[in-house]
Amino acid sequence: MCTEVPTPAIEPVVVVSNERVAEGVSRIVLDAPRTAGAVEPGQFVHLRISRHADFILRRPFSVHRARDGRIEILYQVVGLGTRALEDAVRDDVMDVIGPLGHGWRVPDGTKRALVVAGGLGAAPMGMLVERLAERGIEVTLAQGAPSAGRLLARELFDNLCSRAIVATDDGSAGLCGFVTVLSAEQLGRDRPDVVYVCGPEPMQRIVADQCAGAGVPCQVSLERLMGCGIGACLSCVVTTRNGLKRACVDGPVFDAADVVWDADGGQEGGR
Amino acid sequence: MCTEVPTPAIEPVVVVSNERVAEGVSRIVLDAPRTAGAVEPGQFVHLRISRHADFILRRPFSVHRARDGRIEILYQVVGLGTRALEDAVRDDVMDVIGPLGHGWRVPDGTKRALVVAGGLGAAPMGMLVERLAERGIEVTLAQGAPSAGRLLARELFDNLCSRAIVATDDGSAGLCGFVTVLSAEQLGRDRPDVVYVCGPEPMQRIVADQCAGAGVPCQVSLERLMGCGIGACLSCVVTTRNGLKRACVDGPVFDAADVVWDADGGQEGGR
Amino acid sequence: MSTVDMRVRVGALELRNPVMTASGTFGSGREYADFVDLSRLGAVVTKGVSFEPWAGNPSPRIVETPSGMLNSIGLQNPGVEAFCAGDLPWLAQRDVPVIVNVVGHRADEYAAVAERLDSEQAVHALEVNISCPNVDAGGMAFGTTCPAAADVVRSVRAVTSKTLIVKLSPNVTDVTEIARAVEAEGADAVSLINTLLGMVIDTRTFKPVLPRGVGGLSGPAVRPVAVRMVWQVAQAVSIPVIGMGGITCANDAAEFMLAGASAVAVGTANFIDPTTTVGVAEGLERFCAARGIGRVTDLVGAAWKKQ
Amino acid sequence: MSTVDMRVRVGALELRNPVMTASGTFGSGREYADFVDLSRLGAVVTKGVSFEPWAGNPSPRIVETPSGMLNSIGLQNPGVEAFCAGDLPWLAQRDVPVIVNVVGHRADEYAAVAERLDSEQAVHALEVNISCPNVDAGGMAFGTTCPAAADVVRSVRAVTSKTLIVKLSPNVTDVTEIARAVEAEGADAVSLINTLLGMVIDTRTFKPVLPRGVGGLSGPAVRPVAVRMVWQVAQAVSIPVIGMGGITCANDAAEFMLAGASAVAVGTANFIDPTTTVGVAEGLERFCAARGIGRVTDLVGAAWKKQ
Ligand SMILES: Cc1cc2nc3c(=O)[nH]c(=O)nc-3n(C[C@H](O)[C@H](O)[C@H](O)COP(=O)(O)OP(=O)(O)OC[C@H]3O[C@@H](n4cnc5c(N)ncnc54)[C@H](O)[C@@H]3O)c2cc1C
Ligand SMILES: Cc1cc2nc3c(=O)[nH]c(=O)nc-3n(C[C@H](O)[C@H](O)[C@H](O)COP(=O)(O)OP(=O)(O)OC[C@H]3O[C@@H](n4cnc5c(N)ncnc54)[C@H](O)[C@@H]3O)c2cc1C
Ligand SMILES: Cc1cc2nc3c(=O)[nH]c(=O)nc-3n(C[C@H](O)[C@H](O)[C@H](O)COP(=O)(O)O)c2cc1C
Ligand SMILES: Cc1cc2nc3c(=O)[nH]c(=O)nc-3n(C[C@H](O)[C@H](O)[C@H](O)COP(=O)(O)O)c2cc1C
Ligand code: FES
Ligand code: FES
Repeated sequence: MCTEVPTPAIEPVVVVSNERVAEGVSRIVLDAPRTAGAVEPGQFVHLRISRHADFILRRPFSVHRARDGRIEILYQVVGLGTRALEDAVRDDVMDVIGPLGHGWRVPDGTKRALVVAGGLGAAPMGMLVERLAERGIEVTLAQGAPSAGRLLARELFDNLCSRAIVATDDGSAGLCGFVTVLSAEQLGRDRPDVVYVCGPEPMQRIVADQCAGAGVPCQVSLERLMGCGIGACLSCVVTTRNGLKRACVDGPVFDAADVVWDADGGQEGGR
Repeated sequence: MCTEVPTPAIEPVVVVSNERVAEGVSRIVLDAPRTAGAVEPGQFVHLRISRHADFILRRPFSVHRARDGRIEILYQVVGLGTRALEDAVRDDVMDVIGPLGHGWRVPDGTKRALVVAGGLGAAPMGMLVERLAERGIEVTLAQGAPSAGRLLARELFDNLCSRAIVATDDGSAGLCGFVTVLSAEQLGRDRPDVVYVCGPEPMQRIVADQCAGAGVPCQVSLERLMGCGIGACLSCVVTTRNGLKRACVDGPVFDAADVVWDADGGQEGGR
Repeated sequence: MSTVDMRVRVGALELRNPVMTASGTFGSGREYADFVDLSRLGAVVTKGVSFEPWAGNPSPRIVETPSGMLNSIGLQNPGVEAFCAGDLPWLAQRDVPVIVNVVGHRADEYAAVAERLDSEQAVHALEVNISCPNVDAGGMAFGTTCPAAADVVRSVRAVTSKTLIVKLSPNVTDVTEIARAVEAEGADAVSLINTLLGMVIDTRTFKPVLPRGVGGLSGPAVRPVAVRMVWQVAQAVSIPVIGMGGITCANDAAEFMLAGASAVAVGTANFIDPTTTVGVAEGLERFCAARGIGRVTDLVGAAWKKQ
Repeated sequence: MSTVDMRVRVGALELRNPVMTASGTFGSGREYADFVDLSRLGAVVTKGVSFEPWAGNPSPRIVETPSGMLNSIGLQNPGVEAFCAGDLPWLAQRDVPVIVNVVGHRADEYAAVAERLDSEQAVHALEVNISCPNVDAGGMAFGTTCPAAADVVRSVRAVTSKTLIVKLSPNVTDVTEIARAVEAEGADAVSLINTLLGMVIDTRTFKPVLPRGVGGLSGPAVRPVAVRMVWQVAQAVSIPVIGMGGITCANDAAEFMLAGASAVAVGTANFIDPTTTVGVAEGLERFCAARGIGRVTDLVGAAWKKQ
């Protein structure tokens, strides 16, 4: 998927609903026919939360699901923008630029996929799991969260994955521990053709290393602070073996093997 | 009235209603028990229109009426703040500092008063006319506006004034011309004990001159851009025969005889 | 109560907490007495006081800008005698250190005000304002070159033994140079930033909104510039730095202290919420308590000091 | 169509309207092609181009501030050869003048880039950036003293006959002094402002958010400072001034032109609404039409020019 990138556009959107779905996480549904029709799994929208104007930049959010002319975003309240987003109510008008970025790729001949999601890393996995299931690919999901109350999109994943295993930091659901324990087990047991990872960067890195060790192709979805979202400002760079890449247009999904971890941007001093 | 100035305070307020009442003018009703109970005619509130945050300063508005724990403001949309105010809906929360300033004074022994209001100048006259009527003072109102559709608070004034005469620029109601023609006639005909004026500053000045000529005491309510609203920042100065005064605490109502028109602030260069 | 030691030192002055008022935004303190218990502040800084009365600038004197405002008050004040007869006795009754902001058109005028105030017990410190952009003579002109800044500070230092704070202008290429120059002349502390020189033009009248054209920019908009300058100056001098510029909450104040400020001042934010100062003081205490920081002074310069 | 003559001149260049893009905020123009018909702009100004490739600064590279943002991109770019091989041919196909922003660590590096570009027909003008606050060597260091600024401009002027614009830093005591110095060396125009030096400290980590500490402040927050500097510089030099800093709409652009700018550039606002540039160009035309102004150049300096 995502070989042909659909042209991004600015689309006015209307809030359909906005509600808590887990501890500290909400889901907002936006009426956005153009974006919903064009978006591919792993892409994102650059959202302008316009009624609150003491911040001025847009905020990037993965499209969790898209259907019936609507897009769903799962978001966690971490600062000014997401706090404002939480205040949005039905019929509020905002706008998005989207769909943006390169999403998940499904290598030819894939039969079995492992999806590893930590916390909000479940957000870009909704459409992915749907797409994989559509194509008859067998999906194992390894999901982690601080506690049972923070596991996202359980229903969707349970319905579409052949297997969904969970880990929580406090043991309130599944394994007590990190999701990287589950991913290691899965890689060992049931060799997938491809691994998809999203979550906190250290976790992504561990899974990437596990995959490299197991010789399984791995894709990661990286978050960077974004200015323009369309490739112009160079605020979102990711260091890769092929040089600096922009998360907003060259990513957010990268081949894990290409990523040079912990080395973003140039040298001090800009030389 | 207003010899004892009630202590101002910050009061959270809730929007009860907000609607158009004339061309380009709306009325917002705020639940504000403390302010409503303390405010005197001619005083104002310093309003923080909090849901919209790309402007940061408060905006001053006269209290048009106060009853049942609520205050009414009549406002015209002229810029950022008033545009945001227009978007407010029932149950929105804001806050006011109030009541602020020195309002209208009723000289001892007043039997007949002339109230002259141009355009939005009707806003601070609501409580005044109520108070005068309560005290059995005979009130003549001379009201001006660009057109009939912009005459404010007609019902209130018709009910409480012995006489209410109007002038419109386009002749769509009453005299075709300026309200200053009416005030001149009234001063000649039916000598009032006191004249209260609010409206555009040039109009206030003409009426003040008419009163000076007729030897009738005149009070004017002056608008200045306000920072603090409580006397600290010196952004709202009015030049008087007794030096620079602050519209927010020494006014907004001044004796017209004290005002030195067209001379606000110091000399260039601050020397 | 809390176990956080909130006291800070500025010269010979010990403040009960680091939160002061920014000159010109808090009147003489009296105007805020309905909203703020002054004894809960680190210090009250008065508006600028000159030797003779000053009339200030023509109206309008303020205009709002994105996340900020321009002012062109022009240091209107009744002169030092009227100040000593009026506001000062009132302030002397409050349980709070009083810092008087001193202005002049020439170095000797600054000195004359300082000399007059030196004898007033109720005055705890002087803040010499060499950075007001809203007057033609004096003000910022003194704050933008080292010799002129040094000259004013020397004149004032000669006539007062009170704690001497010098208020610096941000409208310079290198603020550390000016800071070092005034430190060398015996300043006990520096405060920064005063306002940035700005302008708004009215697109209906085609003229600047403010009669003098330019005004001073303050408020949250300038905070990043102010934090940067505090960071630079705190590493360049060994006297305490008082940080200000766009502080609205305890978090903003903490940012300034981490950058190297020993104390902070709240200005424009008072206009929006007149209780901001106490809110910042209380919030700063909670900020420390939540992080197990025993003394607020531990924050000072933590962003650059080696552990 | 409209009867407003929107053309303006900048050196030898005639622009179809006064609205340009601000360097570094519009990529090479290509990134915005989905949103903007480039032929409706006065000019496209590219991001900074150096002689060798530059890697730019570590992440994070931006942080939001009240009504603005700090950036610390650090002029990441593939170098002038790659630029001439990649972006330039693409731009040459669009019907819009191309202005290349030129950067260097030393005066001879600036000159080397200028010399290389001088032979490129597709390049209509050079904007010499002596004001980037995000590099250690070069950048702003050149823009804050007259001799250093003059030195760079002299070197570049010697190797190019193209229209030469010099981009000035706002981080100076007297911007008119620098403007006059570069005018004297043969600059055909000046553009201002580049970003104000600022800092944000993270109160959770106690460290500056940007790895280099400081970054450049842009966006509506800086507009009053930018308008003031344009007003000052336009009266101090006789070459055209290109005004920028916080422009979000036609009204903002008009403010800069009234202050004395012959053309304007839109920067940070592109990130919020990628169509801002065309909106400003169209709005400016309506602004003039509504006031019966026949030529947009009639706005230039109207706030201070004698009628
Ligand atoms: C491609 C992409 C997809 C994303 N998808 C989602 C999603 O589906 N759901 C979701 O909740 N969030 C998602 N994010 C992150 C989301 O953009 C940020 O949480 C949001 O911008 C924070 O805005 P704020 O104003 O609330 O926080 P701010 O006030 O801007 O910042 C609060 C804190 O969060 C940090 N922060 C903000 N944005 C990021 C970021 N992108 N990466 C790392 N740290 C950051 C800041 O440095 C700061 O410390 C995505 C980010 C990217 C780049
Ligand atoms: C004591 C007092 C009582 C007031 N009572 C009322 C009232 O009852 N109803 C009402 O509609 N308005 C009243 N006003 C005026 C009201 O405060 C302004 O219209 C309002 O602040 C404009 O805010 P804004 O953000 O919409 O406009 P801005 O964007 O701030 O300004 C828009 C334009 O209006 C001008 N302007 C703004 N405020 C004033 C002012 N105070 N005087 C003169 N010009 C100004 C500005 O210079 C600018 O040109 C009163 C003002 C004062 C000082
Ligand atoms: C209305 C107003 C008046 C001011 N008057 C003075 C003054 O008299 N003396 C002085 O040193 N600074 C004066 N200042 C500057 C402030 O003290 C402070 O340095 C500046 O506003 C930055 O802080 P802030 O952003 O918190 O307001 C004034 C500022 C404002 C807004
Ligand atoms: C992300 C970013 C990158 C920038 N890169 C450059 C650059 O390469 N060269 C340059 O001269 N100015 C650069 N600037 C400065 C802008 O061109 C402009 O001068 C400044 O941002 C003020 O305008 P604004 O407020 O409209 O953004 C950059 C600004 C931003 C925000
Ligand atoms: S966010 Fe601007 S280049 Fe990626
Ligand atoms: S508004 Fe501050 S003194 Fe009147």
